Parts: sequence; C-alpha cells; structure tokens
Amino acid sequence: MEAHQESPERPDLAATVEALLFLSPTPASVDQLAEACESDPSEIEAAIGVLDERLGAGPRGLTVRKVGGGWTLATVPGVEEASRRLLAKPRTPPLTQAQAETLAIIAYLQPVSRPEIARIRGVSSESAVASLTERGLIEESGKSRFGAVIYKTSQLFEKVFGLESLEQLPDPSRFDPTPEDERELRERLLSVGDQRIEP
Amino acid sequence: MEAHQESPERPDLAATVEALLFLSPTPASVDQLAEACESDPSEIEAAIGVLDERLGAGPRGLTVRKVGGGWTLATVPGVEEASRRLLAKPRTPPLTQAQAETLAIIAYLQPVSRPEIARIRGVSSESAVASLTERGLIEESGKSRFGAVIYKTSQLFEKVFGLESLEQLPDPSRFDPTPEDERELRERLLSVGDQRIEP
Amino acid sequence: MALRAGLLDLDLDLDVFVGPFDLLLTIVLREEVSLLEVELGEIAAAYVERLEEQGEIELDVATEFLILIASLLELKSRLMLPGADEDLASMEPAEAVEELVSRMLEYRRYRDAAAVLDQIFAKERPFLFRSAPLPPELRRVAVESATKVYEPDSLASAIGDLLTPPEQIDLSHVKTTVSLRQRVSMLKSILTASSSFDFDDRFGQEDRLTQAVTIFALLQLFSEGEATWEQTENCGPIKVIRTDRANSRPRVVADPV
Repeated sequence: MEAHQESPERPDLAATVEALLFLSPTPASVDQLAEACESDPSEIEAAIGVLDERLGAGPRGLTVRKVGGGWTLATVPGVEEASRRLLAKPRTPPLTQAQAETLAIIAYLQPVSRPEIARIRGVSSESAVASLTERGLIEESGKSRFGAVIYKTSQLFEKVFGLESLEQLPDPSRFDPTPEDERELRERLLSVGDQRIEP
Repeated sequence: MEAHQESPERPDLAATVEALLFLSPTPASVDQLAEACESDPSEIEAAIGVLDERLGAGPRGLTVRKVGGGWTLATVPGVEEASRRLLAKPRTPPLTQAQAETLAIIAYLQPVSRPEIARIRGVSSESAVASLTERGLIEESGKSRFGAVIYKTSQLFEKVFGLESLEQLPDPSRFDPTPEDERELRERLLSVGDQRIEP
Repeated sequence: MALRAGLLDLDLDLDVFVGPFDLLLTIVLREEVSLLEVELGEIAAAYVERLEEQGEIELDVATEFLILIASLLELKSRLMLPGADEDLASMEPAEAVEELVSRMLEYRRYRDAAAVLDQIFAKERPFLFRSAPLPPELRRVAVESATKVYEPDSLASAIGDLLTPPEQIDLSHVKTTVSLRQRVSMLKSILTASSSFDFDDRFGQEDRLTQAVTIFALLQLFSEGEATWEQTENCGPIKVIRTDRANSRPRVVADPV
C-alpha cells in the first residue's frame, strides 16, 4: 500500500510509545517509558499526548488510558460482544454485593486484615475475599501482628476501575452519615423502646 | 482532547477488527473474525485493508500482519531496543524443585531426551522443560532415533550458573548417597528412576 | 436512615422476652434484660422463619439484621468473659447504644462506597485490555547482560536427590485381599486335574476370608454348571465334584457350611 512508503524508517517517539504500551503486560509509567526510549519524561508526556490525538482522530479500535500509575492501551467501548465471540470468554460477572462491600473496605482501609473486614461487615467475609483474590482485584500484603493475612488492592483493580491511582477513589467523606442520620438512628433505637415500655 | 469528540459512538468494522486483533493473543483467521463480527469474510478482508491503510498512513507503532493463516497486530520494526530496555528484565526467580532436577539431569547427561528425563524423575516433566525452555536455560538439540526431542543446556545457562564451560559443573559425588556404586551416572539415575515409578 | 421496618417488627417468643425485636434491642441496651439471658440463636431462628414465610429476601434488611446480631453477639461474648474488659462489661446503656450506632454507621459508609465502586466498575467494563504473553525474545535475560545468580552446587545436590532410591513403601498395614476371579480360576484348574476333592484338605489352612471367598467361587462354578458338592453332616467335610453340564445340583444333605 502506498501509504507505507511515506512512513519514516524509524518510528517517532509517539509510535515507539504505542508499540511499548502494546507489548507491556502492565501499565508503564512515564519514567519507565523515558528510560526505555532514552528520552525525557516531559518528551514522553508530549508523545503520549500525540498518541492520544492520533488514536482519537479517526474511527479507531484502541485508546490510551492512564491507570494504575501508568499508561496502557485498551480497546474502545463497543467491542465486548465481538471479543467474547472471538476469544470464547465468558462475560466478566458484575461484583456481588458482598464482593463490592469487601472491595470498598479494602480499597479505603488498606492494608486491612480479614477479621477487620468481618468486623465492619458483621459477617465472615471469607468467600468474598477468596473470589476477589481469584479475580485478581486484591492481593495478600503480608501478615498482621496477630498473624492474620492482610489485604490490599492490586494493580489490576486500578486498571479495571480506570483509576490512575488510589487517590482517585471517590472522597470517603461523601459517604459520611449526616448528623441527622446519626441522631435519627440513635433516637429510634431508644425511643421506640420507651413508647412500648411506658404506654 | 478535541479529537475524541469526532470519533463515532460505535467503532466501525475496521476499528472493531483492530480491537479484536489487539485482544487476541494468537493470530485470528478471516473466518474467525467474520464470525465474531457477525459479518462476511469479504467484508472482513476489506476491513483489514482499511485498517492496514489507517495504520500505514501515519507514523504508527503497530502494524497488521498475516502470520500462519491468520491476522495479528505487531509492533513496527525499530522498537526492539526500547522494548528490551522496558521489558526484558532479568527474570531469574528461584528454581523450583522440579526445575532444578530437570535442569540437573540435562546439565549432567546432555544431550538427553524428554522421556529419559521423565523416567529418571519418575514423573512427566513437561512443564519444567517448558519453563526452562522459555527462560532460555535449555534448548532443543535435535531428535533422538525414536523421534523424541533431545535437550541440552544453553549458553545462558552457563552464564547464570557462573560456569565458564560445562567442564566446571561440580562433581556430584559430594551429594552421592551410594558412592560405592561404580556404574555410569546415567545408568544409575535410570535404575533409581525405575524404582521411583514402580515401587 | 433508620432500622428497616421489616426488621423492627420481627416478633420474638423467647424465654425471657415476648415481643418485637426492636423492643428487645432497646431494653437490652437499657439493661432491663441482661444480654446474657437472651438466646441470640433463637432470634436468628425467628428471623429465618420470617424469611421463609415471606419467601423472599430483602438484602438490605438481611444485612442489617446480621450486623445487629453480630454486634449483640460480640457484646454478649464480652459479658461472658468475666473481667476480660471491665470497661466494656460495665458499659452504660447509652454507651452500648453508641457502640451499636457507630457500628451500623461504619458499615453503612462502606455499603454506600460499594455502590459507587459498582457503578465505576460498570462504566469501565467496556474497556478491554490485552493479555498476551511477551514475545519469546523479551521473555528471557539477554546472554550478554546475564550474571551468575544460581549456585552450581544446587545442580549437583539435585543429582544426589535423584540418586537416592525411594523408600520402600511399607505394605504391612494392608489387609490381605482375595480375588474372587483368582479363586474361581484356581478351583477350575484343580477340577481339571481331578474330578473331585475335599474342601478342607485343600483350603483348611487358609484364613477365614479366603475360605469364604472360595465358597463364593464355588457357588459361581455351580451357577455356571461346572461343579457341585456334597456335605453329609453339619460342619462336616465338603466334597467338591466336577459336573457334566447336563446334570448339576448340589447334593446337600445337611445345611451347607
């Protein structure tokens, strides 16, 4: 094809970055890319900008994403059905309620032990922890002083949740109960009893 | 980035094919792609043409290639050095017991066939042989008279064991539990191995 | 935010208390009934019974119930450990309420965070990532840059392991096994050599199991029309006889064996 003739002998920096992101099984940081390309981090950042523009310019199947502290290539949305047919892969199941709660606790409190997770959820969370581990979203991160395994989220977690880093998790204060909620809960617990005891 | 606004909601067929080739770890045939995209092989062929043109039109890091009856995405030439710097990190995890035994058999008896390795170890040694091959510590060295692949250690093996030549392999007599047995090493390994298989 | 209605009016019929769950909760917290006297298992059973009646499970309510029961269990277990924690054991009702309230609020915080994570997950799922192995040339150390990382002695020691004969497996604990098929073929070969024999002469020295299996083999030969036997008195000698297929019927005078 004629177009091939026009392309330069050596790929430019943006093209090299694209090739590296294609090969790398995990997100690559700007520093790693700079070292590999023997160039400056600022040049790499500019090259990623160029790559993003190129990929965004036409109808393209790929996009560049910043996840888990690095850059990676991903498909554009809209190809899940076709890829499932090609790769014969089952659909990624959504998170169950137990898994989502366990993951939220680990994401915000990490590193955190299983007894601690169970204490917060009020139920043993063994099977949720096991399936999150199997899905690669969390991983063991050593042992607590009392010998319990402690957990943290994995890089895959950041990747599949599209997070640049854990800082990008929604601000936990937005989940704080309002003072009214607290008061209501407290009063309810006591006052209902009062009414019944002293009719 | 502005360019993103222009891209259509759903990827077109060429973009879908690009995404599929990106995801597939092995080359995909036109028929497989047609089935995955629920379209005709002729449309897929046209889409591959479009993709090839798009990738060839600008300085890009990826190219579409036909390999062994299927299509695949590959990096453009000229990124080998950078990718080695990024990805070819020294991978020298500790050897498992199975790998150490298999490697020892190959080192001392080479060239040696896989059935012989299995007979000495008393278990099939496929996965150990595969991972030693992948790590570049052993390599194929032709076929035996009966058609079994035979193995020898590689140059990399000598380097990571700090050996200038195979002559420098340590004398196993220090670890020999039956030093009075004067038969050749190979013969003795095989005869002990036979006891391992049928107690 | 308050306890779900579905949970509050759970009716209980316990030894120390009859009435709705929320009332029990309240009077426990006010120490009018000692938690030590309350069978938490019965409350759980009542709740499960309720679930069965309803035929459906409201997850939020169920979770809230579990949290409450778990908190109560923890409080109760603390009470049951004498002197383990004086402060907690002597906890004022108001403090106990605070403990329970803070537990429930803490849980709700993560329940809400979980809902948000779930939304993010749904939004991000359409982006697919490649998972392909590295090309072979990138999977190994380049020979030029390789340095010594393994001890050659580990290879010699592995050879030593392989030269060690495996331990003989101790079979002494394995019980003798007798194969019916072997006994059948043994009987056949005896009967080929002679037209009859005395059972005790042949098998009297065998253990009980072997004798029993041999009798079973004899029955098999009989059913195949190849042998029959005679026993003239109870527990007397058994004479095993080869038969012609035409006429075979054991002549049992007394009860066999």
